[in-house]
This record gives sequence, C-alpha cells and structure tokens, in this order.
Amino acid sequence: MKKAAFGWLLSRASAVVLVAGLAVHFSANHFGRPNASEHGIVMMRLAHPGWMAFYAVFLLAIIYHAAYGLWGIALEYLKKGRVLSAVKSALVILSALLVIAGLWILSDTQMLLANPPAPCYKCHSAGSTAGTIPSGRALRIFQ
Amino acid sequence: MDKTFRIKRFAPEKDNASRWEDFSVELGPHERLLDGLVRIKEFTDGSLTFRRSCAHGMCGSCAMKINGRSRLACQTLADDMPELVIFEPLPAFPVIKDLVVDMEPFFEKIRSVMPYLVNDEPLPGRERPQSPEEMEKILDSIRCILCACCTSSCPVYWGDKQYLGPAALVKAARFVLDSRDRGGKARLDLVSGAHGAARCHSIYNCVEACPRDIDVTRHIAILKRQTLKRGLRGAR
Amino acid sequence: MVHRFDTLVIGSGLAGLSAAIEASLQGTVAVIAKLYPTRCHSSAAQGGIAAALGNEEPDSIEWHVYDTVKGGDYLTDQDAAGTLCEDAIKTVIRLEHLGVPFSRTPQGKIAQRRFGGHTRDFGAAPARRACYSADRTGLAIVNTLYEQCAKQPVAFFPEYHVLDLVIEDGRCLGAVALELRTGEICAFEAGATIIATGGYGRVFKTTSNAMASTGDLLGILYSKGMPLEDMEFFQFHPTGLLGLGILVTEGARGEGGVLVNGNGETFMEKYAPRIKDLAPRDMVSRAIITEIKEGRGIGGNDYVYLDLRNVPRKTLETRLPEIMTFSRIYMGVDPSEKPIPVAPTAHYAMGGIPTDRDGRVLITESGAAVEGLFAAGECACVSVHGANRLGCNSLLDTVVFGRRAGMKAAAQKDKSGPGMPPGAMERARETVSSLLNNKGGVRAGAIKKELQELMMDKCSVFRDDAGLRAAAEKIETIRQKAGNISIDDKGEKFNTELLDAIETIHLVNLGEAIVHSALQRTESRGAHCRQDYPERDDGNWLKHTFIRKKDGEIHFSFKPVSITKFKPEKRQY
Amino acid sequence: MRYRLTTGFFAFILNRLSGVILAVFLIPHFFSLYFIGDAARYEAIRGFYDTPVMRFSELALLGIVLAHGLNGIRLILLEAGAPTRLQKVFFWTALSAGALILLISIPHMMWGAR
Repeated sequence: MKKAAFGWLLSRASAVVLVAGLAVHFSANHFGRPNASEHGIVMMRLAHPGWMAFYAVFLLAIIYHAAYGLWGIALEYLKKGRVLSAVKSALVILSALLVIAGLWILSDTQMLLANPPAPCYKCHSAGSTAGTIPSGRALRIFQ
Repeated sequence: MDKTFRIKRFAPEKDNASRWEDFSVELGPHERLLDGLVRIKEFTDGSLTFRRSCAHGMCGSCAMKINGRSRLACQTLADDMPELVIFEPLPAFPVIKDLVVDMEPFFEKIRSVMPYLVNDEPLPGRERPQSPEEMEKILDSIRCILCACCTSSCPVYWGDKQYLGPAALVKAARFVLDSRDRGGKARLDLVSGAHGAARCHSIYNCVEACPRDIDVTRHIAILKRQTLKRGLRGAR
Repeated sequence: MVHRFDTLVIGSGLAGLSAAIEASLQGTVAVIAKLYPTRCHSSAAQGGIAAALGNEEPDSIEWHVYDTVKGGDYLTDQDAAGTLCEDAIKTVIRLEHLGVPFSRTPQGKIAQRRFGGHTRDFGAAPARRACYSADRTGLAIVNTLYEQCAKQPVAFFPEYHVLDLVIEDGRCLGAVALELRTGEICAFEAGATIIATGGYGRVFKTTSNAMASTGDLLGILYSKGMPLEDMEFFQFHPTGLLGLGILVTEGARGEGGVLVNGNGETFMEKYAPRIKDLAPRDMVSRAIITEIKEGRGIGGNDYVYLDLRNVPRKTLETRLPEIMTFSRIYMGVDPSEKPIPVAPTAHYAMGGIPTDRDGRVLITESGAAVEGLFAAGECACVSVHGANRLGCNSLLDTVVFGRRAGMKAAAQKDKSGPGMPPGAMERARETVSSLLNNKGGVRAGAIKKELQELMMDKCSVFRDDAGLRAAAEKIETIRQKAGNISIDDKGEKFNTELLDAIETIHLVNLGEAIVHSALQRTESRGAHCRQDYPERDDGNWLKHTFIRKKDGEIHFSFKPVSITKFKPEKRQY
Repeated sequence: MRYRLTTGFFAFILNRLSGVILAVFLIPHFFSLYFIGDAARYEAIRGFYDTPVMRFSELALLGIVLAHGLNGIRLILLEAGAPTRLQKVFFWTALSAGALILLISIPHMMWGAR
C-alpha cells in the first residue's frame, strides 16, 4: 500500500481515537467534578497509570492528526518545490517538539508524584477544601 | 419568454482580460439554454464561441458555469431558469475563448489512471460471463460522458491542480468494480497517491454538478476502502 | 506544419476509433476530428448492436442477412450484408473482451432484445438480436474504444477541421486541416487516409443528428467531382421527441411500447399486421405521417403518442433509463404515467461515399478505387443498408467496416506516396481568408435555416415530382446566396463561426445531391417514397445511384446491386 | 460570479478553518501545561484562564472542537459507506448536536467551578 494511503488511514484512525479521547479529556478536566482542573485533583488523577497510557496515546493521536491535516492543506495549495519541502520539515520538527514536550509534561507529573516537595503552600495556605497531594497509599500504587 | 443572457466574453486576440456582455433572447417552452446561445450566435453576434454537438445531454461538449454552477447548457431548460442567466466558462480550466476552456488537463487526468480493462487471461471463445448483479456494480460509473462538470465544481481541484479529480476517480472505480478486470492492484496504486482519492473531502459538489446523476463521491469512497482492503492484505 | 503518419483517420466516432485501434497494430496512426473523441454522435446511439449470438433464443446469421436485405428493400448488396452479419458475432464478442459493459442475461451472457425489422425464420416473428447496454449502447462502446486508444499508440488531434483532401492522379496523399485552437493550417501526410465522419442529418430541420454531423468530407469529395452513392435514401426515425428530434429508441417498442393515434388506436396493425410496431423504420415513419395527414394525429396536430404505460416500470428503469430521463427533462412527461409525443425525425444516411467491402473509396461504378483512400461507418455506402437501415445495424456497420478499413489501410504504409504538394495548403488558406474577408452580409445561420426547412418540407418522408423540382430550384438560389456568407468573428483562434460557414456550404452541396438523386429515382423503395410513383420498380430501378457534379453539371450513373441469395420479393411484415 | 456555496462546501470550509485553529491552539495548550510540575506556577496560569474573557474563549474553543469533531464523524461515516443522500442530514445533525452540547455547557464553562 502506498505511503499516502497509509497516512490517510492513520489520519482516520487517529480521528476516531481523538473523538473518544476528547470526550474523556474534556469531561475529566472540565466537567467531571468541581475544580476539576485544580492542581491537586489533577495530580491525584494522574497518579493512576491508566491515565498515563491514555495521555501517551492521546498525545500521539492529536499531534499526528494535526500534522496530517496541516500537511494536507500544504499539499493542496503549494506546488511541489522548496516551499513545500520546507513546510514538510517544519511540520515534522514542530510535531517532534510537541511530542517531546507532551512526554516531558507527563514525566514531570510522575516525578512530582514520586517525590512530593515541601507541603504545597497553595494547597495548605489557601485552606482550600480541595484534596491535597495524594497520601502515601496512592503513591505506593504508583511505585 | 424573454431572457437576458449575461455572458463572460474573452477574445484571445483582442482582450487581455474577460468582459461581460448582455444579450436578450426569446425562448419558447421546452427550449434549452443552448438553443438561446445558438440563436445569439446565428442571428446576433457571430463571434460568440462555445462548444456544442448533440444538444441532449449525451456528449458533454456544452459544459459551462451557469448561474454559479457547472452544468450542461443543453440540459437546462429556459423555463427552469430566472430571467437573468449568467454564463461563464467552466471553472478551474484555462480559458481559450469566451465559454471554451482547454480540456487537455482534464483528459490527461483520465488517461493517467489506467482507464481500460486489464485482463490478460486467455480470451474465451464467447463473451466473458458477468452476472446482472456484477454488471449492476458498474451501472453508475459507465454512464460518465467526461463532460468535466464534476472536476470543475470541486473546491479541492480549484486549489490543487495536481489532484486527479472526481472524473478520473470515477473512471478508475468503473474498472476496479468491473468483475472482469484484473488490474485492480496497479490501478489502486495510481489513485492512492498524495493527490489521489485521499484528497477528496466529501464535499459532494461533484454529485450536485453531474448532469448524468452519477453518485461520484460514493465511487471515490469505494476507492478509499478498496485501497485499504487490498493494501492491508499486503499482496503487492 | 506537416505531420507524417502511416495511417490518418478523419473522425473519432466508432468507425474512426475501430479503424485507429486496428491500424495502430501495424504502424503509426493519427486521428483528427472536429470534436473530442467521446463527444462523437456515435455515443448518442441507444438501441443496440445486432449480432446473431442467439443468447436469448435461437438465431442464425442467414436470418440476419435476410432481414438486412429485406429491410433495405432489396437494394442492399447481399455480399456486403453477408460480411456484416458474419463478422457480427466475433465483433460483438471482441467488443465485450475489450470491456464493453453489455447488459446481461441471468446466465451471464450478453442480453439481447427485439428490434425493428429483425425476425427469425425469414420474417416469421420478431427476433431478439439486439445486444444492448441499457439504452446507451453507443456510449458504452465509444467509451470502451476510446479507453483502448489510451492503451494503443494512437495520436489524437481533437478540434482539427479538415478543409481538403489531397488527391493527386488517383492517389490520396493526406489531408489539410485547420487547427481550431490556433487557427493554423496544417497538413497530414499519410500512406492511407480513412474517412469516418459520420452522417449529415443536419441537412434537415428536425434531426436526431448532432450539430457536428454535417458531412464535411462528403461535401469535399462532391466538390472534387467524385461520386456519391444512393444519396436519395435518408432514413426518418419514427419516434423522435416532438420538435426536439431527440430519439426514443426503437428498443422502447422492443420492450412493448406501442404507437397510438388521435383516436387512441394502435394503428400499426393496419400497416404491418404481423410485427406491428416492430416494422422497419421507413414503414413506421410512413404510417405515422399517413395517420397525421389523414387527420388522426393527436388532437389533429402533427404528432402521435408512444405509449409505454403497459411496460413494467422496473423494465423502463433498468432497460430504458435514458428515455425516462429525456422524457422527464425535455417534455416533462413520465413515460410510465403519460404517453410521449413523438414524430418522425431525420436520422440516418444510407447513402454516402461509395466503397467496397474493405472500405476502399470507389471512383467508378465498375469498382476502380482511389489509392490510399478509405471510408467506413455512416459516411460510407458499401452498401449494407440499401434503401433502409435496420436498427442496430449501424453500430455494427461502424465497428465491422471500421476495423476492416483500418486493417487494409495500415497495410498501405510501405507504399508511401510522393510528399504533400505545397499548393494544397495554399488553396486551403485561400478558402479560409476569402470566407473571413467576404463582405456579402449574409449570415450562415440564415442560409442553414432556409436549407433545413426546405429539405424538411419538400424532401423528407413523402416526396413528389413537383415538390422536388421546386426544391432543386430553391437550392440553386440558396447556393448563390451562400456565396455571400460573411463572418463577424475575424479572429484566428477558435473561430467557430468560420466553421459554421464551411459546414453550411457543405450542407447546401449535400442537399443538392439528395434532392437531385430523389428527383431522378422515379419509384418508391425503402426510405425513398414518391407519392407520384408509389410502387417499387425492380425492373428499372434495382440499382445504386451514383451522382457526380462536374463543372456545374450533375451526372448520374448506376451500379448493379449484388444479389447472391435472396431474390427481390414484395416487402410484407 | 462566485461558485454556489453548497452544504458540503460549507462543511469543508468549516472543517478546514476549525482544524487550523485547533492545531494552532495546541501550542499555547502545551505551554500552559508546561509548569504542571510546579503547583504554584500551574495555579497561577489556571487563574489567568479564570477571567470571563478567557472563559468565553475556552467556550468558543469547545464550540470549534465540537464543530471539527462532529463534522469529522460525518466524514468518516460517509467514507465508511453511508449513503450519499444522508450527507446533508449528517452535517446538520452534527451542527445541531454541537450547538446543543455547547449550550448545555455554557453555565459550567462560564460560571462553574473549574
């Protein structure tokens, strides 16, 4: 099968992943519960390895889908030549950077969960009713 | 009833840009827009230039943009059109003169998809069997008259002249779906490149433009699925 | 600009494409035509292509030959009809192998249906002999042959208009054409030239023929003093949509449709008791005109009804989809609910360029041929159709004789003649510039309109001496006026008004040939029906007409009909 | 004279514009997550998004996501073989479903505890 056809297949596959993924991502971050995007709650959620797998896949899907879409537009409006190949390399580099950034963010959360800093002044000082950094028990699951 | 034809004119020798020109023409019931164009050319302005031949929607010569839509002038009745009818050359093709465009780019795309039956098996003494059900599958795509209304109406083709275009893809699908054809693999490779079936974004302008009521986009979707099915099976 | 090919084909309809494919097996081929290949009028053919395959009921080649001869009112050259019907079977099978999408029987064979004049047992009952692809058989075959040309080394030159043939002492060296796009005159040298330019129905006002069917090459040969054969025989198809001339294929009657007059009677029983509505076209057209003349047209007007309401809707939709579309778009009528208004319409030219069975263009009745010049299809007169063509024999004629001409023409390639004389292109340039600069003030459209109405009025289904004489005089005045045709469009590029003028002049010549041929044939035979000579006169007139024009004088000579198997007898259906 | 705007063409333009906007949005989205490791900076950025203007732009972004996503579902269904006569129905269904979801989410997106 031709590269272009395989690329097209991936774009549709990633689209399906994104439709489901976005529903989950949005509900978890915006609608799931009050103050869902608060740091503590987010960290508590990310402690569960399931989310790590979800976000790894979700990350690759969104970056690939976005790159494929932009590349399609470039292919259609730019003639074969220097500009088009420049756009191609730009898209490849940008996607790589975003993937790395995404993975960095994911690993960042795990490092924080593995060794929490001094009590988080925000969570305590603000006296917010929100949960604190997950207790040792949650961490053990992680380790 | 009296009609005003607003026609986009361009004479290669004199003009460097196109210009509009209005004609008023008398058309009876059941008369076609083409009859109006012929009447203007024969009795008002002999220099008005357009292609035409069969005058009943079977040859595809008189494809042009009428009131903002690619269609056949001979298949559009005067009764169905408003008082003002705007004629422009077919979109997305180089204009040669008045309503005549260069069709070579269109036919090149058709020729580039192996548009012929491929079957190197030994020829049987009689006709190759094909059931009515098998023939049913190609009943839609064999009706194409290559008038280019679809390709000229496709926004993707407007932007990307390398795109094969709906007409060439229907011609390819006609053979991919023909139970007698053995060239499926090679032909699917020709239409699954960067500017092939993948460029179709299900806009359906082609289906609305086709004077032969062919379900063009469905055929392109079939090519997409066939490419996957035969591609995933891995057989080169 | 001079192009050089082994074989030159003029016209890209079925005959031209068949010849080109065959010739490309032996050498280089160029196809020049006024239109793009798939725009040819062959793609408007609906009914089918006749062959005694016997897929639906027993059939035989001999029955097919008999029907072709009897259909042609015994003017058909029986040896040529034999070739046509024998080649038919392998030709249709070969077309299927090339990819033609024929409609199929449940057993997967090519489906066949009844058609006008095709019978079994020498006229006993209608026979299923028409192989079809719904009601667009022409389009199906044209698309397939054009696709095959993408596979073979055939060079296409669409939108080139042939201005002249170059014939030097009995040998054709090629053609001179105008490239529409640039207005440039160019020459095509070739070992052999095949004319396949189709019919000339545009001579008549109401015609099924495309606007490009103007018989240009016949006009060129006629103006060179070369003979044209059987020009008086022009077929009027009985069922054309009223006023538009768009055909409703005979296949509709083959599927059970019937003709109905103003009193609601299915009147064909009176004229052809046995096969009624499936009688040959000349008979059905005469029947309709007679009904109209005797005041039994629909509401007293000049048309009758084709009633398809008793044909099951599913059959209409699967076997006659185009008819359903035409009726709905152009007449606003759904054939399964209301009858379709139809009237005879000029359809097919039995006459044309005289050729032998291999397509060689003849210059004398005794068979002397122009070297290197061939003709095939409707423009040629072999003659396999005689005085009246049977439906589905024309598609067959184009493919069978197109291929034979292509085979014989390509064999000429080693005998390349002398180069193209410069004078040839010069003469063509003069005709073009004289037309462009003519100050006559007469519009080609007006001339064409006057000619078409005259022919429709005086020289169509029913003819008589007085009418034809008046027509002959009128045509002479039209010819004088045609000398003053002037053109608005002085541009070089894509000047279609110039082409209309050239075509109009050809049409006037052909009109003259038809009228004079009809005038001198004092009998009624096939499509040529004289009210003053209603009987067929085999004694005096069992012969082909050759008409020539030399220095303004019209001469007639005759060629005997080749009769091998079937003795002429009274034509009853 | 412009070519007639058809439903399919409108869907195509909508899909393409929304796609580009979302792709562009990805970059700020990653930036705002970059400080997930530092709770204080993360909360600061979260506060930045907590103003009515930013909440409204997030709502608009949700609308764009819905438009692109639901129209994308239309494309996949059609390419998978859904009949052509449904193409317009799919579009209007997608558009109205998106609008509905957007309406329902306004209270939470604008004034809810995020």
